Amino acid sequence: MKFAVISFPGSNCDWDMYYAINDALGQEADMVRSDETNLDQYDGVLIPGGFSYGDYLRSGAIARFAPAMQAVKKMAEAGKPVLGVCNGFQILVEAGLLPGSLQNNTSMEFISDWAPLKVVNNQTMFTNGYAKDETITIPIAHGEGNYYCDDETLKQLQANHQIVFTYEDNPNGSRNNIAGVTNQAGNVLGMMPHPERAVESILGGTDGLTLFKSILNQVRS
Amino acid sequence: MQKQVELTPEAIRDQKVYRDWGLTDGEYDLIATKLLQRLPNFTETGLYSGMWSEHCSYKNSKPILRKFWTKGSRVIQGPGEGAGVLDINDGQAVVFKAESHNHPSFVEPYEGAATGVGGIIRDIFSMGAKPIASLDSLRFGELTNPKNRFLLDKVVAGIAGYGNCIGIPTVGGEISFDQCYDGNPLVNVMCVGIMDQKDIEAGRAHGTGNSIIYVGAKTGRDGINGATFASSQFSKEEESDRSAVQVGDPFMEKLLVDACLEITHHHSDILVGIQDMGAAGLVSSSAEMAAKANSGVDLNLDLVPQREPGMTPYEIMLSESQERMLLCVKQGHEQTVLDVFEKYGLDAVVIGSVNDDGQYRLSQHGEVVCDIPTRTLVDDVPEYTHPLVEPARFKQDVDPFIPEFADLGKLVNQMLGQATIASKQSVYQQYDSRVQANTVLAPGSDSAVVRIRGTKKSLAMTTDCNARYIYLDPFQGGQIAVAEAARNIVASGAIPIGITDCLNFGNPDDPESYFEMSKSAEGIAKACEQFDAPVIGGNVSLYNETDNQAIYPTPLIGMVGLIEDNQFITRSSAKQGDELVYVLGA
Amino acid sequence: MYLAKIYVTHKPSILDPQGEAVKNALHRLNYTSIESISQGKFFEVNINADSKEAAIKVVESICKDLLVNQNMETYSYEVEEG
Amino acid sequence: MYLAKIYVTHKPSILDPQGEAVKNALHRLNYTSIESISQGKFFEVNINADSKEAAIKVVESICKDLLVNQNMETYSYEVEEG
Ligand SMILES: Nc1ncnc2c1ncn2[C@@H]1O[C@H](COP(=O)(O)OP(=O)(O)O)[C@@H](O)[C@H]1O
Repeated sequence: MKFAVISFPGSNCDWDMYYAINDALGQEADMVRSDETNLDQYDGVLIPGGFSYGDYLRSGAIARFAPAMQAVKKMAEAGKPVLGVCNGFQILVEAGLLPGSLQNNTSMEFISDWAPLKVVNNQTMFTNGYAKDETITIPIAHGEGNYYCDDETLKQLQANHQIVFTYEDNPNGSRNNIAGVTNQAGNVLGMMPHPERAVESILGGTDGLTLFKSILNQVRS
Repeated sequence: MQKQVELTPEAIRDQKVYRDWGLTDGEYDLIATKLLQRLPNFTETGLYSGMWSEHCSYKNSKPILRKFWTKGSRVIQGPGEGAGVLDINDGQAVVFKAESHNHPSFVEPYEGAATGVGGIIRDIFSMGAKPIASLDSLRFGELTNPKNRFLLDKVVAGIAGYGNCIGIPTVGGEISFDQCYDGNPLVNVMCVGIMDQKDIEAGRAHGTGNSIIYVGAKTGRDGINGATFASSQFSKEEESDRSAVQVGDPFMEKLLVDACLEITHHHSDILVGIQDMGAAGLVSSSAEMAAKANSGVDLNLDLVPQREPGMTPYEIMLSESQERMLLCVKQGHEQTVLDVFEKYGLDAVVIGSVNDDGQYRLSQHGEVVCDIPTRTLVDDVPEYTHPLVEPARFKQDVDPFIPEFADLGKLVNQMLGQATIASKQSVYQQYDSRVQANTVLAPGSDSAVVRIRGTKKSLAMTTDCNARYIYLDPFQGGQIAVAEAARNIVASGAIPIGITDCLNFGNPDDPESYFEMSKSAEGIAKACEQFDAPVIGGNVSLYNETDNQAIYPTPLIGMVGLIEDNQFITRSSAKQGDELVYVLGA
Repeated sequence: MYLAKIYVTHKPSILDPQGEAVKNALHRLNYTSIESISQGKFFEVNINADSKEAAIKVVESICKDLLVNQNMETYSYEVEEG
Repeated sequence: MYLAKIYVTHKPSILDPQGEAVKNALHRLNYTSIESISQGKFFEVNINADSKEAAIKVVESICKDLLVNQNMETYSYEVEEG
């Protein structure tokens, strides 16, 4: 499989994502600048964490206008896997590819730690390698990861099984402990925790690698 | 700040204005009668005051820094450049340095700490190295005082804000609290980078006609005269003097790191030298680069990107606006370099060139505003040795302290409840310690361990200093600080290979304070030699006094160790029940 | 040249973590008379436009395009010649 | 009850990376008529006070104590019965 890792000015987990695919997963990923307009040669898109454009207005708000985001939309509509992690999640939300918004953590502080997560839906192309309700541990590192959506959206998310991961100990005030959601079609996933930081045991765990393997499984089958 | 009509050279002399800028009568006379043999004008006097400040010249501390042991088998670059460099085998090198930002952090804790992080990162990538980790070392007064709690919160937020955004993991540090830091918190930060030895860069400007290129943020009036400010004592009234506030822009710096590394890696054939604009901004970077190569420079200040209209030469040259770098590039190849910066959306401008007469010559609006021998800014600074007097407290008879305790359990709980001893998780969980996906041991272990991707190797790193021991016995205390760092390194499975330091002391004119500095340096030097861990760089912060109350002498040790094979990495956590506990050593 | 002052605030129905944090901090400092506080953003924008109407049009569209997240925020503004 | 609106802005000589980032983004979106933009904070505070004077006193002191970083920011406010 060939992935595009979209690198925005200010992305800082772009290489982490690149290595997770090329070294840990053993597939191919290219680093693609956010002014690229054509992603046709890729089977999937990864939008990494960081502070695109400094996150000075709202996180993700400026990045959503980058030329590559049009191409990402096209990929999303074509049903290709699109994964946004941390700032990538914020960008997808700002771009309207995922519902809801991400606000400041209730502590108003940045939090960096390992976070136990529950796999609420293991029937997606990102989670088929996990058991239902399995607890996995993946690092978080964010200041604005407090997921918010209105009541109606929440109902829809629940009805469509779009809530994929929840926190076991809600670290940031997210509504219903939400840590990751998909779009209705299920091929766009946004999550605050960093699976690309949990792909080698020397770094403390491999629970994140299963997510990337799941994508591969899905595409292969 | 200084928006006055520029004083004439005669007025500067007669009114002794140079004193306000930190030059002594003797220094001014040396400049006017010997070095220039004429009166320096307003701009020139300002440049001397910045360059001859302790912060830039180390005029009070050089004799002490010479005591350090700097050889060692791995040293590629010792003290003197932006940062020191050590061989870590396989053609690779580690680059590291620590820096203090004490006074700015007291005045404006968030931005002071943030810009401290930004500054030390620039020192690392200006050597050609990729920054892979940061650490901090913090000292505050007791947390019972709300002001100290405020400082702590803001300083930590500032370090987090900058480091997290730029994407360099903050992997460790230390923090302690004591009343002696009440009016004088310490904010020291250390950055570690790695590189291929073939990519090493130096801060030099030579080759007549080669171009001087300015890149990064525009120059504003922020932090003007910060270097002289950092080198003078505080008094309570000056707390309202808010002119030196600099604001950091980690987003800009991220672009700057990536662009500069692209140039050092792919265009080293046309890059002559590169240096960051730190203390005393444009003047110190350009004068140092030229002086090291025995050359001079001509700069046209009209070309310097400016954020505010009407800036004087003095303001432009001494501004400490952040996120700026200076490059010397071979004549005729400027466009290649400008194109790289353009790709990253950064301002880059040719502002002058290297000359062959050794003069430091500035022009603005078609007029020469400064024309002085470059070396007089850098090499002709007088050096001061101070009298050493053993502190009176050492001679006092004090009854030895004999601890008494009835209830050991209660005592342990009380001790664990002290801010200095308690867990620092509330601090370090604000730091992204895992970005770059190389962090093997994050904060919470003895020393941090960061693996070097693509190899079997890792680096261990730690910051340590128990200032009380140094206060009680500077020589022993200096040794203990190095030994503590070494224990932390070894406990992670690494071999110590070198240190950087940050010498935080009081007023050097106080013979007792100078004694502490001198003796602790001797202790550090002795221990370094024992561990084969040379000092490869560091930083000095003097005048850490408020209303004549000095801090404990606090020479921070930042140590790096090498783990040749990742299977040797050891963690401090207990692995399972029933494990035996051993105590080793004296 | 026109000067627009744009105020962006949280929609009232949405929890505002920043405002909450500030209120709690103020209560800890014994400002118990503070009933509630909300924190928003305040932009001052200088716009080159031929008329006030033209400036207002720019303001409306930069708010919708960029400055405001309409899921959570609302905005108001004043435009004056400046 | 009094409602205070507090506007906090950067001091003019202080670097404003946020304002710069927003301006650049707007220029990329072809809003070239935007000359400059600065981003500040906007607080709406409900205060229990017996008089407008008392409310103003509270506003002044919470600004100095918490809301405003006087190293870098300045502020202005309006207080009205509300
Ligand atoms: N200011 C800080 N920043 C980052 N990490 C810190 C800081 N203070 C302490 N730590 C981390 O907390 C752990 C314990 O630190 P400390 O209490 O100083 O223990 P020790 O005495 O064993 O060095 C270490 O891993 C250290 O890196």
